[in-house]
Amino acid sequence: MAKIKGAIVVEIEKCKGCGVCEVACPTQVIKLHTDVNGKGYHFAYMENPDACIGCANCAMVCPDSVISVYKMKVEA
Amino acid sequence: MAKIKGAIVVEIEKCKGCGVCEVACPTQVIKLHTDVNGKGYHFAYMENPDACIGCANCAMVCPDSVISVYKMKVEA
Amino acid sequence: MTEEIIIAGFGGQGVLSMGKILAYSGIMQDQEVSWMPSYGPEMRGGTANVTVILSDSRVSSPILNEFDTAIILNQQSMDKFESTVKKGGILLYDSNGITRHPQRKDITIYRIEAAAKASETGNTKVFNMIVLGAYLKIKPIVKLENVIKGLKKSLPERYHNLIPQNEQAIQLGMDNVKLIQKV
Amino acid sequence: MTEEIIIAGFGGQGVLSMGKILAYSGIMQDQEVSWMPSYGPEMRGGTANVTVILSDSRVSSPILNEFDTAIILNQQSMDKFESTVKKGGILLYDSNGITRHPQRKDITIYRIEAAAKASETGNTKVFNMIVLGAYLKIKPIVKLENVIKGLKKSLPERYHNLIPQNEQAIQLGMDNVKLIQKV
Amino acid sequence: MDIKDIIKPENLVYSKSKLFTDKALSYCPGCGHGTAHKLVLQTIEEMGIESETIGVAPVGCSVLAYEFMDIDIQQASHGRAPAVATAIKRLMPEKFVFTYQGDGDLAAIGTAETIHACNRGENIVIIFINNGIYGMTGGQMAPTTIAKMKTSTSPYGRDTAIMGNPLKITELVAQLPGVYYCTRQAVHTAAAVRKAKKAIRQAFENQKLKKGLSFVEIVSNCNSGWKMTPVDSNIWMENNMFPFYPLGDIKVPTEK
Amino acid sequence: MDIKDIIKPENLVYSKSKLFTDKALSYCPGCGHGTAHKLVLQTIEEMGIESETIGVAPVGCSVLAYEFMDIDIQQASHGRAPAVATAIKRLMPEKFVFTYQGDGDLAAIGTAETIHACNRGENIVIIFINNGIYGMTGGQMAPTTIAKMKTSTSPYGRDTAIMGNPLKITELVAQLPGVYYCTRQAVHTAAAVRKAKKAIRQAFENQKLKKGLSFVEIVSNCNSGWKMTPVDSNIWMENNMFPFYPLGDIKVPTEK
Amino acid sequence: MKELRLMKGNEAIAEAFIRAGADGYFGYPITPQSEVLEYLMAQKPYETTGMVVLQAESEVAAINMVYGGAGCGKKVVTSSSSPGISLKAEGISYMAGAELPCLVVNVVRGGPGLGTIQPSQGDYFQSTKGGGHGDYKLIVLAPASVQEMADFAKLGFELAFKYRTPVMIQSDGVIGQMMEKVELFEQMPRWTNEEIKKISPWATVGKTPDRERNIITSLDLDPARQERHVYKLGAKYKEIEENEVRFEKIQCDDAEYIFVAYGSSARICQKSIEIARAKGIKVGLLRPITLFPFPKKVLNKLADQVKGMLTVEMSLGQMIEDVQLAVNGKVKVEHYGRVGGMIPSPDEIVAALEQKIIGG
Amino acid sequence: MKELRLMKGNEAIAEAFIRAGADGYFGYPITPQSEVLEYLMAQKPYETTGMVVLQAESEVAAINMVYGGAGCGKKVVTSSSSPGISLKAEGISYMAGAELPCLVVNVVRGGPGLGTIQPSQGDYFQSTKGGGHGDYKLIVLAPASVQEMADFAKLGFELAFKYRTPVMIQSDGVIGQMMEKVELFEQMPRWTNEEIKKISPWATVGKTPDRERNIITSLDLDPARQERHVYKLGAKYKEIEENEVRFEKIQCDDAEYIFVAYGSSARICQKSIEIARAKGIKVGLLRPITLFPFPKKVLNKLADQVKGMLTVEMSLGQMIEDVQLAVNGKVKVEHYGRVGGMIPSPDEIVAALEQKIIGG
Ligand SMILES: Cc1ncc(C[n+]2csc(CCOP(=O)(O)OP(=O)(O)O)c2C)c(N)n1
Ligand SMILES: Cc1ncc(C[n+]2csc(CCOP(=O)(O)OP(=O)(O)O)c2C)c(N)n1
Ligand code: SF4
Ligand code: SF4
Ligand code: SF4
Ligand code: SF4
Ligand code: SF4
Ligand code: SF4
Ligand SMILES: [Mg+2]
Ligand SMILES: [Mg+2]
Repeated sequence: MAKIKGAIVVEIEKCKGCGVCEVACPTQVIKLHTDVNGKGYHFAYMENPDACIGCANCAMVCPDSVISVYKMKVEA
Repeated sequence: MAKIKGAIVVEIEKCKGCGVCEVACPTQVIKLHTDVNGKGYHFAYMENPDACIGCANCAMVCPDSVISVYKMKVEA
Repeated sequence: MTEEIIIAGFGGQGVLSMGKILAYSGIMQDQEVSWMPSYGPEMRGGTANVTVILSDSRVSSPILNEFDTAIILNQQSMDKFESTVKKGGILLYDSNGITRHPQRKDITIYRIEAAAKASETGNTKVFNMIVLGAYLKIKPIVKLENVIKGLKKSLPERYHNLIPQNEQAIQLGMDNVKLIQKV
Repeated sequence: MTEEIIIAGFGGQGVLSMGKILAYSGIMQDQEVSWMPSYGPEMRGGTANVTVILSDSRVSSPILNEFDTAIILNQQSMDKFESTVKKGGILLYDSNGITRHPQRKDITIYRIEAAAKASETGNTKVFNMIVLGAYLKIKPIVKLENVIKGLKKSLPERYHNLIPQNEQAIQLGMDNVKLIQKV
Repeated sequence: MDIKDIIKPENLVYSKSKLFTDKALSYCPGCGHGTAHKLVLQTIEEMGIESETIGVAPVGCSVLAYEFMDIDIQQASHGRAPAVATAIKRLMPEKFVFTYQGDGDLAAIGTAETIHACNRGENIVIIFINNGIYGMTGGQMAPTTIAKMKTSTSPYGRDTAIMGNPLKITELVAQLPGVYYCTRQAVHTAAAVRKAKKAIRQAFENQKLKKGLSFVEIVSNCNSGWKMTPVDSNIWMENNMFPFYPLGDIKVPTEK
Repeated sequence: MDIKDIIKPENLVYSKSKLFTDKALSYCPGCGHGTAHKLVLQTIEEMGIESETIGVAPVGCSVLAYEFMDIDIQQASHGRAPAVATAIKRLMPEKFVFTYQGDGDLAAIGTAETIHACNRGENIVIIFINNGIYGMTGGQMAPTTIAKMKTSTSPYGRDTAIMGNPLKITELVAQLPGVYYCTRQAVHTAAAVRKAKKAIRQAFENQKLKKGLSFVEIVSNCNSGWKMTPVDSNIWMENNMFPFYPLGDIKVPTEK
Repeated sequence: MKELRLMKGNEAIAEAFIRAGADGYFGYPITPQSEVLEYLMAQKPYETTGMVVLQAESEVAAINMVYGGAGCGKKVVTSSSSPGISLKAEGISYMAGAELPCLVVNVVRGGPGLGTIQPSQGDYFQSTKGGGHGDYKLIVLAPASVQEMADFAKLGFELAFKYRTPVMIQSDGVIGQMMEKVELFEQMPRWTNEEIKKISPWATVGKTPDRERNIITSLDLDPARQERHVYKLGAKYKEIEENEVRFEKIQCDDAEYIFVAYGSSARICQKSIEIARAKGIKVGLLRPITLFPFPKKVLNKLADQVKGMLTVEMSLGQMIEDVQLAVNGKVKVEHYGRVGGMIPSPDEIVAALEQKIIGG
Repeated sequence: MKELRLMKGNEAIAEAFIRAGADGYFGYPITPQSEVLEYLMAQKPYETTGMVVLQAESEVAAINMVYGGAGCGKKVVTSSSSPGISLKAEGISYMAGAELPCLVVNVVRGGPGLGTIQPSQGDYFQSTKGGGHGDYKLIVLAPASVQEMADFAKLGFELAFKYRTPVMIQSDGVIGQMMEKVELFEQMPRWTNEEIKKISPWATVGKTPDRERNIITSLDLDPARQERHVYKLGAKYKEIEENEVRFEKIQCDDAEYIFVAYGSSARICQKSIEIARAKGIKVGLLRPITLFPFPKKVLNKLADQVKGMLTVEMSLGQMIEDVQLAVNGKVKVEHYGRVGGMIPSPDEIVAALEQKIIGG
């Protein structure tokens, strides 16, 4: 069966760690890192990359447009 | 039978001859005079004093408040 | 030659347009002119006046406190402007509505019963042209042909048919002006 | 005696209030003081700094381009203010987030690991008090009792219960400040 | 019977409000401003509040309202009467405060002050004279000038595609919770005068009861600006203004 | 399977609009301004009108919009963006013109310009970011601040009796005939973003068809001004702002 | 041949806007200049040249419309009178800051406040020293005739675009309301979009791929950059002071005294010169045509020649400061003026000269 | 004993409004002075003294609220910063014309236009020469410390009511944002209605039978009457020039050079004096406290003593004109300044003195 797999790329240095993407993700993929970036922000990253379905919800709500979303069909 | 009789007094020198009172009078009492007052206006006067019923319509609409209205009951 | 004129009366008597025609007439014979009106809301039913200057050289001040000629068309203007005529100058007035006639002895005084004449003609709108005629009789500073040209310039095209009747009114004024006092 | 200080770091590190407590402490011992912050929207998540002057005589300019002491709490501030310390003056800094340590040879340099200490105590809010303690250890220009008085003045009444924990933080700072370079 | 027998003090039934000064009104013959002034003064006189009332005059033909009304008045800058009145009322809440404004003043340059005083629900009365034109300055187009109407700045008639639509500011402010009472009246007939008078009275009574803002529009003529005789202007107003600005209450207090 | 296999150019489904400049947004973390910017830029990009579009930035946090949007932009004085846009559009009717304004800018100082541009039916788009506060100047009360909300100039909560009622300017302008399309949206969830995007697209399409003014309100957070975390501010917004400012279309074109 | 007409100053300037190829006029009625908008509305240039004419909801809206239009590289103009100009102060300051070319016409009436609708020159300080906030200057042209009302519309646009700066035409109720004959320059075509791109490459007309985006703003939150910007403005004003001083000297050659007067006062002073010279007083007139840049040098030179100067202004004395700054103590400078809508008469000016300067 | 506090200039002036018995504050937020309204809203004086505090919908509304309040004889005040003050220009001109007492605070930022929020003194011309239209003057007080921010609130009200005129307190971002210790004067009671009737018998508080109606207006359509009114204003400004000049002389006695500077620049110049005197340069400071009336006489006298004067302003040079007018060519006057939110440092001022005056 064809399954949708997704992934996101966060521009770490431009992320402001607002956490809006985290709550927007339907599959709890994203977390804020315990480390900070150069501006002192806890940036977002894929904590559960496998769960990503590439729905782009996170990117849609990211105020700083620092998330790119990738999606592909994979045969399960 | 008791009848209502009215009369008006126009402050001639302050009348601006706008004619608004003339059309407001239900009994066609008022006309604008062919003479003019000191300001050059054809002032209002009672052309048919007998017809006046003291309704004050003329005074109500006079923009310059130059009409005083008097009214009394007379036995016919 | 410079002629400095004040024309004063009620708003609605055509004071401003009479001044304008005079000014245009000056232009038609290559003079320098200025036309400076009183303005503002006090004109609402109140008085209006205009200072017109015709000159062979550049007009300096468009505003004056002395005039060669005063054309006076109501009592308020008489009160205000009689004293502004230069010694030996001219005062032209219409006696309609005048309660106090001019009293100066050092100026020449003319009268034109323009209001009366206008209502005689049945066309009160030509009142100011009658006055203009009277003035031009006294001081023919512009030629009649230039006045007609001026009229054409200052009237919108659609009113040009009225020019003959204005011309007649000017003639009427010329014929009826009366000398009251000469210095 | 006049002490001219710049305190600089991120907005949110308590830079401004640390300066305010210092200024109030000065007042408590009858000094003249001034406190001049950077201000405006660039502070939004950006940098904040404040110039504090304590003096026995009237403070002239509240704005300076040279300081007796610079207290520096992030890299941007290091870049901006290291050079502004007077020759022979003092630079105190927290190395957290610092990528380029101070390089001047003509000033005395101290370090306080206030961020680390604060998170050790589990109360990151006292960060700025640890820094203040370190500073006061180096330059005891105001007495501790006056600092406590200053704290009381600058905190709203409802926070006065927090004063003991601030006092402890100041002590912590005093105990942990390290001399890095002496001139 | 002789007229002299009727004209006796005891028979006097209608005369000039005592709160008029002696100065003759500067308005053009037949202008509704004078009638509107009268109604305001009658109301103040009837309520006996002349010593507690502060008026605010606009910039417009009624800029000189202070010459004619024998009460304390401030003359506000163009459009700002509601702001001026806001401060007067807030600083002296025990007084009665009203503004008297034209349509250019209230609905063009003063739009923000109007909307915000209304929205704050300032406890004042606004008397709004809508004559669809800038009377004072010589008959230019106002926000309220109706479509196709000729004015000195719409000499070929208001072309709404270019010059915008006539603005029903009264309907707008009626939406605001701070506006307690909102009505549109006229003063060109005796019947209209009676109703307008009642509306103004109601507005001042609302203020007495601290109900918030009362807004009384009076659709009026500007015969000079419209270039008509006074009588014709009133007819034109009935035929052309009233269909667009229908008379009547727009917002009335629901409680009683 | 490995993430690297997914992250390939051909699998890219969502990324930053190309019309953003390289400059990092100056907004606070989590601020809706950034999201709103994106939607505007995406729309312009999709319609391919970047070389025909002139934006007007306000005074407010988005004063620097011109730093982030790679299109021609004018920065207007506080509240006057609708007047600025009016002139731009009238002088270049073939271009697309939009304003981007905050609630202080549009609904306080700019009330008159807003109402009159709407009333004239200027063929422009107004994007209105309502965050219930003056973000830029440090969180003062705005006309749109809801009742009881705390701001730096209503530190004990907005007392509507003193400070006036929150102003639903969008409902007001919707009344005006010049406003062709009027809607209220949000950008805090993906679903909201999708709808808001559609609304903005609709607005620009209206302009293309010369339909008059389109007004798109976006209820947004100002977590700095509200003194909350971004995530909390969005929850607070849903619970407190939306009941008073319900999302959805307010005026939709009747023709089709 | 050029056209000759009898026109009011307000009408002449309105007609000149059209002929100068203006793209837009935005205004709000106010006496004594409402004829400008009225004339334009009657002419409907939007049907001929395509010029936009819009009655704004207020002076504030009008000046901001001008900002928007100027930002697009268009020739735009607004006119008003004193209180309306005060309301435009913020917008004018913005335009100076954003370096936008435009014309602002002030047909001055008597202030302060609502004052009077009669002529005045009480806004000299406002125009020349800065009604708005911040360091900026306007080029200020002071027409003294209906002819100059027309001509300065054209000149004003030229200067505005040459220096990317707002230009103020400071007239008054006399010049605006009076009619004189005026020779109108011929209709100039409006600039095409292509021309605008060349003349004003900074204009926001839509960012094409061949260039960076254009931004119109007066803001810079970085003080160092903002300082450079303000210094640049300062340098521009210096350049304007070097290049654009305009004045008229009338009978100055043999003068022992000088009237300094602009606009309608200068007209009246010419009559005063006639009167004074008839009395044997050798007086001339220096008429500043540009109020900024002010004709400092010529005045400083005249100060070496004459015994005294009388400034004649319809104000309590404003331009006198610029005259004093120009002569720097070399010679006595006094002021004579009328205010409140009163207009000085030619002979009272002569009397003032005799009393304050010759006798004083 | 009076109270001692550490406060921002903006807070101190806000507290001083309350203590001076102000009846009302009307304002609109703008950096760098928003703390004024914020402080007042936090203090809620309407619950204590009864003072009204209202956030207006704009600066235009705010100044007109002040007009309304002042017309009732109330002590009212507004504050803003540069662009906001420009918007108030019309209202201020109205108040000057209607002779209404009030306080207007300008915490100046860098212009022109939106400019910057950083400190500046670029609004000197606007305040002293007339931002609004017409012949009028404001009394302009320039505080140089937080203490003076507080004290001038009180003084400002006194002068405003003494002369029935708007008073401007011209501060800047430095003075507004800095904290210093301040000794607060004691709370003064607000005037009762009875007191107001006595102090301001012209106020519109309701026409009682014992007097004629009161009118607040700046309009007079009769030029002769309006002229009398403007002359009366002129006479008042002369009187103010006679009586109300305030300045501070610092180390002038032995000075060979003089800095002329006000507000925060004067603070910085004091540091410059320390530096210069350490180098052996005998320089003093004349600090105008009133920008209008300007301390002309003292400067003219100092011009006899010193070799040169340097005005130090955070502007392109505005006050320098008043200094030049005061010294009337007696001595060299130069300007040094920074703009755009940049603040001159004490030593660059000394360098400027050496270069432009001593060496130049
Ligand atoms: C700031 C300002 N702008 C413009 C004017 C000129 N002006 C005076 S009254 C007026 C309009 C008056 O119209 P409206 O408010 O409708 O009153 P009306 O005269 O029709 O009663 C205008 C534009 C002014 N005095 N001040
Ligand atoms: C004339 C003027 N008044 C006031 C200000 C100060 N000011 C800047 S932004 C702003 C309010 C911004 O609030 P809003 O429009 O809601 O935008 P936000 O920052 O919330 O997005 C104010 C009052 C100014 N710059 N100019
Ligand atoms: S929404 Fe964007 S800025 Fe915020 S945490 Fe996620 S990636 Fe970072
Ligand atoms: S694309 Fe969808 S599933 Fe993947 S991280 Fe983003 S929100 Fe979660
Ligand atoms: S009182 Fe009535 S009847 Fe008498 S004149 Fe007046 S309107 Fe006519
Ligand atoms: S309504 Fe009044 S002013 Fe008009 S004609 Fe009648 S009496 Fe005269
Ligand atoms: S101009 Fe119009 S509104 Fe003004 S007084 Fe005349 S009729 Fe009335
Ligand atoms: S202050 Fe508020 S509106 Fe401004 S950027 Fe921050 S969160 Fe956004
Ligand atoms: Mg009207
Ligand atoms: Mg906001």
